[in-house]
Amino acid sequence: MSLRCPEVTLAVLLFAALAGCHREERRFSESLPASTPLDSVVQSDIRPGGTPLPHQPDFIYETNAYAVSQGKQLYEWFNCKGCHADGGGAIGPALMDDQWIYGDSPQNLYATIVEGRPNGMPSFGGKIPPQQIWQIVAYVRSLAGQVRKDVDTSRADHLFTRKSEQSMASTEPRASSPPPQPQ
Amino acid sequence: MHSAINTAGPRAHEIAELMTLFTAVCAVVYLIVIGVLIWALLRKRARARLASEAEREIADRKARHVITWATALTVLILITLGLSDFFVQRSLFTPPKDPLRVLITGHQYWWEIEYDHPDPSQRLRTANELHIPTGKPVELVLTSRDVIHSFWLPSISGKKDLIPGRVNTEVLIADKPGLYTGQCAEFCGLQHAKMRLVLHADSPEDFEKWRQQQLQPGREPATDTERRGRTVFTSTSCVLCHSVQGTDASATVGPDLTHIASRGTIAAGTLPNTPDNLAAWILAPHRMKPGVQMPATPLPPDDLGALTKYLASLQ
Amino acid sequence: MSTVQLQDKRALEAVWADPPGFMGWLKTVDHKRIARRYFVTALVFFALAGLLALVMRLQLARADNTLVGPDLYNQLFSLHGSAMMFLFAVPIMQAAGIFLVPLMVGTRNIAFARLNAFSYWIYLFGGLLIFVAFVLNIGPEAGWFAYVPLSGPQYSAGKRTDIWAQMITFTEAASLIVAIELVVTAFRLRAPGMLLRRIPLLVWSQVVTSFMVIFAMPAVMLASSFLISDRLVSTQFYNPAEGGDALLWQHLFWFFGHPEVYIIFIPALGMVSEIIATFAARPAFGYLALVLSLAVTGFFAFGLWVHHMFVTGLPPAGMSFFTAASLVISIPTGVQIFCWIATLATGGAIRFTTPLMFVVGFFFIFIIGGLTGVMLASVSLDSQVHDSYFVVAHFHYVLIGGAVFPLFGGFYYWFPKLTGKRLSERAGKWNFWLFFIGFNLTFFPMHILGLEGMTRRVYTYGADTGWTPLNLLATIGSAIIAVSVIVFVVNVILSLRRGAPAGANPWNGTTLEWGTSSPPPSYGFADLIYVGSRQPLKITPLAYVTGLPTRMRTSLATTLADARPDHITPDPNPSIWPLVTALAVTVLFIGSIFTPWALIWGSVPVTIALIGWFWPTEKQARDLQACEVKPEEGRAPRLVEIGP
Amino acid sequence: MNDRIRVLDVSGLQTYAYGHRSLMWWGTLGMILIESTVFALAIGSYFYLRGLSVTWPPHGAPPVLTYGTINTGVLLLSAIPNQWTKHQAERENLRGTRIGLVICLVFGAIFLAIRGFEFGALQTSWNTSAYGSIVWALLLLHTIHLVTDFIDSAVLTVLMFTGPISGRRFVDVSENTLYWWFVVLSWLFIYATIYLAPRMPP
Repeated sequence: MSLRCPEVTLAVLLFAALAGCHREERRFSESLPASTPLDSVVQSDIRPGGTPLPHQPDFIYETNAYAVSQGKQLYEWFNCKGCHADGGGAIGPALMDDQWIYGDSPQNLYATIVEGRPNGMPSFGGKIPPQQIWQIVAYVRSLAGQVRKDVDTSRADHLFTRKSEQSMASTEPRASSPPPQPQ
Repeated sequence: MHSAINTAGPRAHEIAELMTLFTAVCAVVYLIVIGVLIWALLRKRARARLASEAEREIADRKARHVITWATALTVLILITLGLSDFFVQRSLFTPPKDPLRVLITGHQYWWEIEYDHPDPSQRLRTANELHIPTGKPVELVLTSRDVIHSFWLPSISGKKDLIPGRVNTEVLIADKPGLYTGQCAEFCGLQHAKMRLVLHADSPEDFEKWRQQQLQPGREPATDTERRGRTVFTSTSCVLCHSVQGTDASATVGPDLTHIASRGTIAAGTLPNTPDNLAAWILAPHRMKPGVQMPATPLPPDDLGALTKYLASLQ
Repeated sequence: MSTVQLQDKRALEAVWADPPGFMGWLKTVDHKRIARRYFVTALVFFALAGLLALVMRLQLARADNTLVGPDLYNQLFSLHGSAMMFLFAVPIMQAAGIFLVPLMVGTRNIAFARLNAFSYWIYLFGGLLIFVAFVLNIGPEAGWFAYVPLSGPQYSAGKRTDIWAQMITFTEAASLIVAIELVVTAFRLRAPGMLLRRIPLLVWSQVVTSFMVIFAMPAVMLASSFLISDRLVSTQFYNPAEGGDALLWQHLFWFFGHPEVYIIFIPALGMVSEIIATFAARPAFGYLALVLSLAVTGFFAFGLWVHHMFVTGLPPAGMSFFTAASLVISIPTGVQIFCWIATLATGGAIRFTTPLMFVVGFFFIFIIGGLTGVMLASVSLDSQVHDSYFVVAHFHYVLIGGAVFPLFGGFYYWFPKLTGKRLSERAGKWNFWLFFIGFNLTFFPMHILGLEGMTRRVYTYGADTGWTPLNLLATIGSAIIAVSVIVFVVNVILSLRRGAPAGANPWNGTTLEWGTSSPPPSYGFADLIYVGSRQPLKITPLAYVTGLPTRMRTSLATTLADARPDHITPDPNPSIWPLVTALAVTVLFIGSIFTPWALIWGSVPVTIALIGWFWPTEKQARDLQACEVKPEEGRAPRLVEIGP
Repeated sequence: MNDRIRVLDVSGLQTYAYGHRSLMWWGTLGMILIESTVFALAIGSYFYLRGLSVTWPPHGAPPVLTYGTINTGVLLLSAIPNQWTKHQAERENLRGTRIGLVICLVFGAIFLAIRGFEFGALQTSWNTSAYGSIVWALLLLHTIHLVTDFIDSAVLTVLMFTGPISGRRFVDVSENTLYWWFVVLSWLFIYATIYLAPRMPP
């Protein structure tokens, strides 16, 4: 077939294909619905996924590289490292392994951060705005390899303690029992 | 004032003088070269005579002669410009005598300022607005916590980069008291454009008065609304990033707000420091600085009013 | 051998013609078709990057503008810079080399022709990669020189910077390949008689540029590979906490960066020399001075990269060495300008055609850029103007003034040879004046903005800064530049369809490319023209070189020093393998953005494609054996007189 | 005008030549220039990073000498068959060229195998520190050249055994030996950088 002008046809084909692609979107603010889950959360006992949980915003944080990297920064700024170290766990439980005490879904993690948990997990409800909590939730899930590799964060510009989230193997979440209660 | 041409410090003044020297010399060179070019393009009369080989040879020899002189002149000019720059550079890089040392740490989109002092109780932390006494050299010790920034006060001195993992120094000397603005000069991310800073060049007495006032812990709230504002400050998201001396908020992620009201601008020189700007900034910082690290804090109106009053009281 | 006669043009056409249709278009290895393809692609990228600049100018037209947010603005200026430098400037200058060097040295095709086709394809795929990424909102976001740690693993989320760094690998590999081809063509495929002192100045400029490419591009490929590995497999090259250093990136990048801007600028000097020589109706004055200046500029360019880092706090003693080096490099350029002015002064009747007007525009604009460059060379002045709009004005003056103006002049000058049609002079004049005025309106105010403290890469500025009037003026100027580019495109399209047919030598130039028809036949020169002087076409009657076998594609390899015929070298046939290899390499490069294992499994298809490319086909093997003359059986060339 | 045209008849010229007279030699030289710039810059970065650090190597011992030194020996030895193959190719002795190529391949295989152990004996991983990164980068860069040249020679050997033989194929063999010389010489510099430099005081 002799095309009069092959360059033009190639360009047209390319742009047609482009129209169908999904564009990565960066949100600097999150217009959450009026009833933010913040006030509807009840301080109650352990509820690993039992009663209805705060709803997931339409913007899926853990598919967005910018949100996960913000989550990593906040993980450091809000001193989650103080108890959870670099994800390996210190006084707080490890976040990188496949064991989840209070449920591994984003809503469970959100509830854990907002409500706090026994044995020292403080309640950050009201202290961290919802959008940042969702970002931290997305990052914590990426620590355990639940997030797509191309969205994952890479190494940080400080001491190299473990493999970067990107090169960690993704794990199959398993529920595990809560840590022993102190007498 | 924010310009490299009309200056308010001896260092910027020296550089401005050097700039005028360079510009003058270059302008003269430019006019000569362009003049000769236009003459070369438009000379008509000799055109016919150059047809024969002999005349071409003479013309070539003359041209070769002119070019050697022109090149020699170029080399001479470059040497003079080079030497003039060398002397200015030497004076700029001579270390100052017992300067006031100020540690400046660059963050993504704001400046952390700490006045160095051997006695820890005299050390002073502030942000985005730098006060210096006039006439006295101030040595800035520059480093960065995240990416590369560049500290630039055009009217006072040249710029110097703040590089993570390295420590740079820059010297500031202001002659005339006044307000001089500066800007981050190395692209540092989404809000590089609004990472500005303000320099207050005060007379030595004003500076000392300002320093003493800054050393006091945060003022105790006088009225009920201010007291309520403080509880809002220490119970919602402010406490996770900011610190106010004298309260139990002591996070160093964000700027120190102990004397926020004494600063003329907020958000690294983006907004003038008025109560409603403060309220709008707390509610939705991304509307003024999209991509800034401070989150939106959806506070109910009365809490927000109390918080703003409390912050406005922190002189 | 019976009587010696000139080459049979019909036989040559049969051997050298590409297969018809789309497959022929994909398989061609003809340097002229590939050069035309390079020109079209580079100009499309130039137009796209120009549009990005227009949007930037609209955003900056007034204070606190909200037309474009910071994230999109960062992608706009990063892609504008990267596309202009990596996808337009270097490739189009090398494309001029691909088209002109073989014709000017009087050979039939560029050396390693299939490699040339491969270089175009990976250049194209690199360009498409970055523009597609931009459309998908994952374009580059850290500027065209992407300083670490902002472009590092922690502060640049997602795959934006990886894609940018991989685009560099594509375009640098392409330009390295072209550089080797141009050097080998200029050294070993010159027409007999073309001694070193008879080589046209444009060919010298391309040779100097090619050597600069060979020594400069590896630096950026190393730096970008270190960046990709830092981001992908957590190496610590740029991590200050683990022994790395942020300035390692700046040293490696600018060791390439400064030669890069000379790689863009020196071919333009070659074009200026050729255009002035033709329209001043005399050989360029001071041939030796011009060639030596090119070489000295090329060599010195590697010694001044630290003047991009004067404010990073390096030791002052070291910096004054680089101040001196930056001042010294302006001397050879100065000598060249003096020689050109002397050529114009002592030439014959000056014909003010569009190419010469663009060259005059080059003088007016580039010299301002050169002089502001002298200012930037001084450490103390640089501490005030570094990373401000003064620098933006400087490098636009030297790059647009120094490279794009001569390029447009060269385009008007060699368009008849490329397409066989003349570009209209009237539209050319409009194009020139609009470009000249629009350029100065846009970029001269930026000198003042820079001195008033406006820094680079700001997506907006406060109303209190007082910068709005000059920024508005710059935006209007950039609109005028856009109009002039539209005039240029319309001029090209109309001339292609209805332009006046241009003969073999419309400007009666004296270099070899005017010795063949316009557009040149697929085999370039039926009989190679024997070069008797620096202006070969001036010798009448012309002496020819004949006797190259016509059973297969062949060229004449000549010795380096005095271009004596050395041996007959076969030229590659059209082949689909360069495209297949380019696709395999693209899969490997894009795959290695996402996983390091792509280097392993990705290299298998590349190896297979390369074997397919290298393996001789039956017909090739038979032709080679038929025409083969062993070194010991070779007979020396004979000078013969043949009658009509 | 029917006067006579002066013409240079080159029809009897040879169609291929060895050494620097062949175009491929110049192409290989261009490739060698590029790759030696890459190696020079990588070694420059190594010493740049070393200049910044207090202790070098920062933690752990320098690479174990044994495998690296053995490999250097094997590499220098492989220069002999390499040169012999070049000699055979330029005398167009098909049998000699085939034997030479096979011997070179065997040397290449041995070298590649030992290189595997070398990677293990580096005493550092690529992500622990800048030292580890640059050492792995240097070794990996050289290994890539080794692998490409090994596959290149393998394809050439297969062609010399099966493919249509013509004078130009002997030129290709002789060029390939030139590229092998580059792989050998560049390794000496990298060996000195990786293995000897950390053992010497700064």
